[in-house]
Amino acid sequence: MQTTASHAHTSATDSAHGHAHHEPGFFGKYIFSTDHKMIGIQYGVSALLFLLFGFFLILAMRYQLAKPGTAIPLVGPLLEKILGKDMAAGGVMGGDLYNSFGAMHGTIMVFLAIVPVLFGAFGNYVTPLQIGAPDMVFPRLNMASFHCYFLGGVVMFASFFTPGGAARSGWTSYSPLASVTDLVNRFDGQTYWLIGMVLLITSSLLGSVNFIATIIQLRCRGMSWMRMPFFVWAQFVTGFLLLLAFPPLEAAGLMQLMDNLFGSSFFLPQGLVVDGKELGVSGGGSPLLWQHLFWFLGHPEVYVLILPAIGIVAEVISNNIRKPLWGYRSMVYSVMSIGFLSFIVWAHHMYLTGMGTKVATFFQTTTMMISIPSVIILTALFISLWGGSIRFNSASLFALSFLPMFGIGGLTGLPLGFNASDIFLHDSYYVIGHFHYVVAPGTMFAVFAGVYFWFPKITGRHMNELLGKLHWAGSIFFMNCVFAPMFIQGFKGMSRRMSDGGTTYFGGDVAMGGDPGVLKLNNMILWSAIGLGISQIPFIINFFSSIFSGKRVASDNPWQATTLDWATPTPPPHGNFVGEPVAYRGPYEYSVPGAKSDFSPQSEKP
Amino acid sequence: MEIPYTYKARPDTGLYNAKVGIWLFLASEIMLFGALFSAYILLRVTAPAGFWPDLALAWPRGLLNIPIGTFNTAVLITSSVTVVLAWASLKMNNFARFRVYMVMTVVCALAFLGIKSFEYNDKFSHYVVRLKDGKSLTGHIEVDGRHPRFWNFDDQWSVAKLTEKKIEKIKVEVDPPRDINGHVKKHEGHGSDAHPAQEVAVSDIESMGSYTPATHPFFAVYFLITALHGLHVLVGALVLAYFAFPGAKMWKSNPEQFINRIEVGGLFWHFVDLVWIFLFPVVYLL
Amino acid sequence: MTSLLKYLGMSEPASAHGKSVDELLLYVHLLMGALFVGWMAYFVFTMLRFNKGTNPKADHVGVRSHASTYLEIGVAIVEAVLLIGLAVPLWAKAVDNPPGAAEKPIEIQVMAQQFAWAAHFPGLDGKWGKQDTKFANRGNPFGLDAEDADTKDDVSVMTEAFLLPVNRPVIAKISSMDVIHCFKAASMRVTQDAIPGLSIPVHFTPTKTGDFTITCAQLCGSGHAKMRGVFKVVSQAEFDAWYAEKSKAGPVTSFD
Amino acid sequence: MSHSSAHSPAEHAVDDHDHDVAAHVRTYLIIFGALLLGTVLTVAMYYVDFSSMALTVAVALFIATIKAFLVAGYFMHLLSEKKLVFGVLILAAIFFISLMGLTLWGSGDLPRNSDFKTLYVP
Ligand code: HEA
Ligand code: HEA
Ligand code: CUA
Ligand SMILES: [Cu+2]
Repeated sequence: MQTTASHAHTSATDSAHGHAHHEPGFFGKYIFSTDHKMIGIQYGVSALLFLLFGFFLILAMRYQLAKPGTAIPLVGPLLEKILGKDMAAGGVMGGDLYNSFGAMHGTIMVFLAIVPVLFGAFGNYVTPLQIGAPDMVFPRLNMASFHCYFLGGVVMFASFFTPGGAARSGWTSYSPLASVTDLVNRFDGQTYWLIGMVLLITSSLLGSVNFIATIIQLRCRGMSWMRMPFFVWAQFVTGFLLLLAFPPLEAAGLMQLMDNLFGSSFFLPQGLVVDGKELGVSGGGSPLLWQHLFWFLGHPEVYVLILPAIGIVAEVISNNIRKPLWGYRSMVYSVMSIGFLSFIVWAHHMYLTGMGTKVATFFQTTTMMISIPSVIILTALFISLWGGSIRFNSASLFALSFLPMFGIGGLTGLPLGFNASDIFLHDSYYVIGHFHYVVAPGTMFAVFAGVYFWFPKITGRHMNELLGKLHWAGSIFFMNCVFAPMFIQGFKGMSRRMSDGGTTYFGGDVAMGGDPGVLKLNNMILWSAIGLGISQIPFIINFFSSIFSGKRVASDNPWQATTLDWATPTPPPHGNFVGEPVAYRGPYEYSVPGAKSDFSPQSEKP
Repeated sequence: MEIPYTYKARPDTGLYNAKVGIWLFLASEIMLFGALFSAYILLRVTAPAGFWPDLALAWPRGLLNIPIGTFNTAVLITSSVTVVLAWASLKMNNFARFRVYMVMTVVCALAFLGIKSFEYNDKFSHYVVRLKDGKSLTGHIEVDGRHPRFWNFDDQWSVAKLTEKKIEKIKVEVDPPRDINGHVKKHEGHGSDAHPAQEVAVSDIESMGSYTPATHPFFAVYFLITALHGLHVLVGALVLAYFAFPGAKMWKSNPEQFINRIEVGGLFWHFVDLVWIFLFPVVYLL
Repeated sequence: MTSLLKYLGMSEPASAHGKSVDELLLYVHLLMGALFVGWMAYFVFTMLRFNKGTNPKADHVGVRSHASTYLEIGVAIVEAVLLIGLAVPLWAKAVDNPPGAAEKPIEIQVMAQQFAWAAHFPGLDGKWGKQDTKFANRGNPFGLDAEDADTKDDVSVMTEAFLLPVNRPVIAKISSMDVIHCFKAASMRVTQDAIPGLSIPVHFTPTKTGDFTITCAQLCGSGHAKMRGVFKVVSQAEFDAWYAEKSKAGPVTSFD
Repeated sequence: MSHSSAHSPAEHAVDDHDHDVAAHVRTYLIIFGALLLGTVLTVAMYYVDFSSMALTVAVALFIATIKAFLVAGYFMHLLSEKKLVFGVLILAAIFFISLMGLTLWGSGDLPRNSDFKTLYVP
């Protein structure tokens, strides 16, 4: 099975293209490709670019928080020129611009960066390889899925330049705010946002149908359910989350679109008086309905962010500790119960919209229940480390640091999950700290781990280890400097989404118990965020230079891994495998006593 | 390398790929329409009393055209049976019969859409006119000898617009009175006298609006769900039409896969029918 | 014990139920702290003990004991205890059940609009004035009917601070006239979204005198950050004097 | 798969016997009649005064559910379908019911003395 890379190239082309040898042209290869690997790469590159864009948005915001009322250096005048005086007079970010950057940061990070990179990129590239499939089950749907995603991204991006600017009602787009922010331009940023979301949802639906069907139908011979790598399980459950949780948001999006464009009142109650005047709508709608429909997606969505990330981490860790995952089965059952439970916890985001004891108890009970399988998964990963022979490389460093980072994020979910303590913490910076620990040092680290890990398979070249470690050190240090202070700010009662960084509340207001010290933390966060950005430079350099001049892989299986993705030629040709892959054993047979090497690939005949 | 199980069933699941795909897709469609139905029920349950002026009810009932709705239901059910017969014909190796049934299906789909658009137009030109004395009238209106048309936005009237155009009187062809359940009162009967035209002075009107999404959440729900359903009908009709003609080439090259395609297309079509089976009683009758 | 939270930066609670909220917060954080410290210690240990250098040959099985199962069950039990023992009863008491008439609660209405808070008291006659949407505007957020006799002595406070007596339960009916806001009086450990179309009562008993801030904790538009409200908790006597004076002057809203 | 065969020969392979399919066709036509009858019943129900909204809704949904069962069970061959499909549909059903049920419940169970109106809407 082990061939050298150059040899692999030839053999692959021979066998896979043997029957119909036609090279697709540029468009066929890069834009209208139906090959899951190319689609994965398309997703990956677009999503990383959006990640960078989302970061620039937040950087501008963090500057405003640290130095409210002062012009943003360099960028400020540019913003004023591009987006107009209303938005950034004199280079100072106004409230509206702050809100629209905030909403778009959330939207872009979640729907255009992290989900696409985890599900679209890694999911597409790795899942079929790991189950021994020649491609996704519906390659053309797969292509359509990417195109919808891309179009959605274009719409979202274009919305910055509409009159009135991009959506500015938070990534949650609560009605009535979303419907009444701009009564002048009815076709406003919010409308773009909704259209963009409908496209992104369509993309996710196509993707999830494809993933689930692929995993059900195209597992190769011997690849029974319990021999699937954990990553595949994570993708499988994620697929169901997207499949069943997204449509209600699509429905809600259509309703809000009607409210905005056709004057209906799905989410607008009677007697609204906006800006001192009665709003001329029929009323009779319910603002809470939007929230229910949004969070029905919103909560499963956060597991969409974390499950594939845990999947990647599990792969990288077991490979680098040279040991099977401890408690693989319980991890699988946990991931299934997380998937199931995540559909019935959503109202923990709505405790303070007014809830009676019965409903609140139901939702906090399910919320506590869902934390248990998360604890089990994390515990299993921690325990796996015991007795391992851990290698520290860029991929494993990121994967290992994922564990405590996700731990912190998950643990801080608990006081939010109890409704009574959420009274104090709701919508404070504690919440921001909580979820960024899961999505930023959590999910993003998993993404980095995945990039370092699969890069050699995708390009045939290694990434530079020194730059990688530099990237890791800077990232983990500054990540914590950015997000840890937020817990303190939260405890001091600082609210999120405040364009003045809290000056209105903390301007010496002693009764709040707030001393202006919290405001100083904003400064620290700003500099740390800049540091975080700088720490990504080694990565970007590494990423691009390694494509062309990285060290060539010595074999098709440079990490001496066990799963089927490493049993392909490098990079895998169209059709992926040379000959029919067969799985003879479980996914993580490392250090099997009595085996000739410390890894026994799934595809190796017993 | 070919993708396996495109037309042969995979032994352990017993299913071919497209069938897995379509059922997954339908599951997501259940959630989509399910969310809309949930929204409808929630809005209706929490609607404030007296919100719809015509009846002492929060929610308008019986405003949609039941005979037409019934007819459309029958049309859709017919199309559902013809599509399954089309599939059965292929199974029995009778391509000609397959094509006949498929064409019938598509014709039914188009008939359904045609009738639906007729209904839409009727609603857009139907008005609720709230008078200053607290009473209200519903019916088609006539302004300046013209009936509003929904494709013409200049034709959508409001008090402000009437005043601006210096129109002083409009004519309302008042609907027959209804009882509390929204049923037309029996003794009123049908026929021309059921629509007495009544002149109304614009100065007496508090507000008015056609039966459009902006007038009441009921119409918003009605239009949203039926339009989304209509879109499904349209897409389904296009796909089935494709299978009946250009796509039918596959019958020669790969009959098994072609039959599967018809089955999958049929599954989608039945689902569209299923949605309507619930939609019809819920929005027309309840 | 709850004073431990001060080190985390929290303000002292200034309401009767505030202490219980803080207790829950504390216990949850103790649980979190224990897990964090324990697992971190374990984690660091494995990094040192089981790296390639110190343990060149991995053990296929690894941990053989069931300690982790007990740990997981332990976490679940602690969560259950906190849930059933603290969170649920506290919610039932502090959020759901309003104080009865015997406790002589003082009732107010709170109305949010972009971007200000307003409070409304029934005045000395104890009767709310007539309210209707058609009178509502920026200056008259409660839509008070100036002609109505019951309105004349109502107290409605727009921009300045309103007063509340100490140690007496307050029931505040929270509502909004435009978009969703959130009434958050952090020191009182009270948070409730102000939702148009709904009027939701919150209740609390201030136990400390002083100035307190109302934060708007829900994004409500460009001025969200500036939407600050202030109320003063004062002695009953001071409150009575203020109330009588305000009531005599009538609602300060401009009826335009 | 053990599950399938006996009841549903028609959908698996093209080489089924014609008369099996012919039998199916008869079933389809019967179902068609039943569906039309169901439609008539639904409409008839509208003109009957059950004097209770709840009862009206129950009857209407009952008829609709039976019709849905016929379409799904026979036209869509769900009755003889594989376990896997049921699994997916049951998940969707559970989540749909929890979406509808919990949303309704959640919007109804407010803190005591809450009102479904702004302070001034009469
Ligand atoms: C990937 C994303 C993600 C994940 C995984 C989670 C996981 C959890 N979240 Fe979080 N959450 C968000 C993303 C996420 N969340 C986002 C984006 C928001 C804000 C949305 C918005 O308003 O904009 C939010 C908001 C949010 C709220 C609403 C707060 C508010 O608005 O007032 C609540 C309340 O219950 C909550 C709870 C939880 C809980 C109980 C978990 C649990 O699943 C966590 C379970 C995990 C554990 C319990 C960890 C176990 C760890 C160990 C056993 C070992 C520890 C070891 C070391 C530390 C070394 N979250
Ligand atoms: C997955 C989701 C995600 C991620 C990853 C992030 C990442 C970050 N977020 Fe964000 N955030 C949200 C989701 C996310 N966020 C959401 C949902 C909200 C709520 C919005 C709302 O209120 O509505 C929010 C809000 C939010 C706020 C609160 C704003 C407010 O309430 O006023 C803040 C404040 O500091 C913040 C900061 C950050 C920072 C510093 C990062 C950093 O971690 C970012 C780090 C990223 C980089 C440094 C870029 C790395 C780039 C590359 C690696 C590119 C390489 C490119 C190629 C190779 C081509 N975020
Ligand atoms: Cu009001 Cu935020
Ligand atoms: Cu959540």
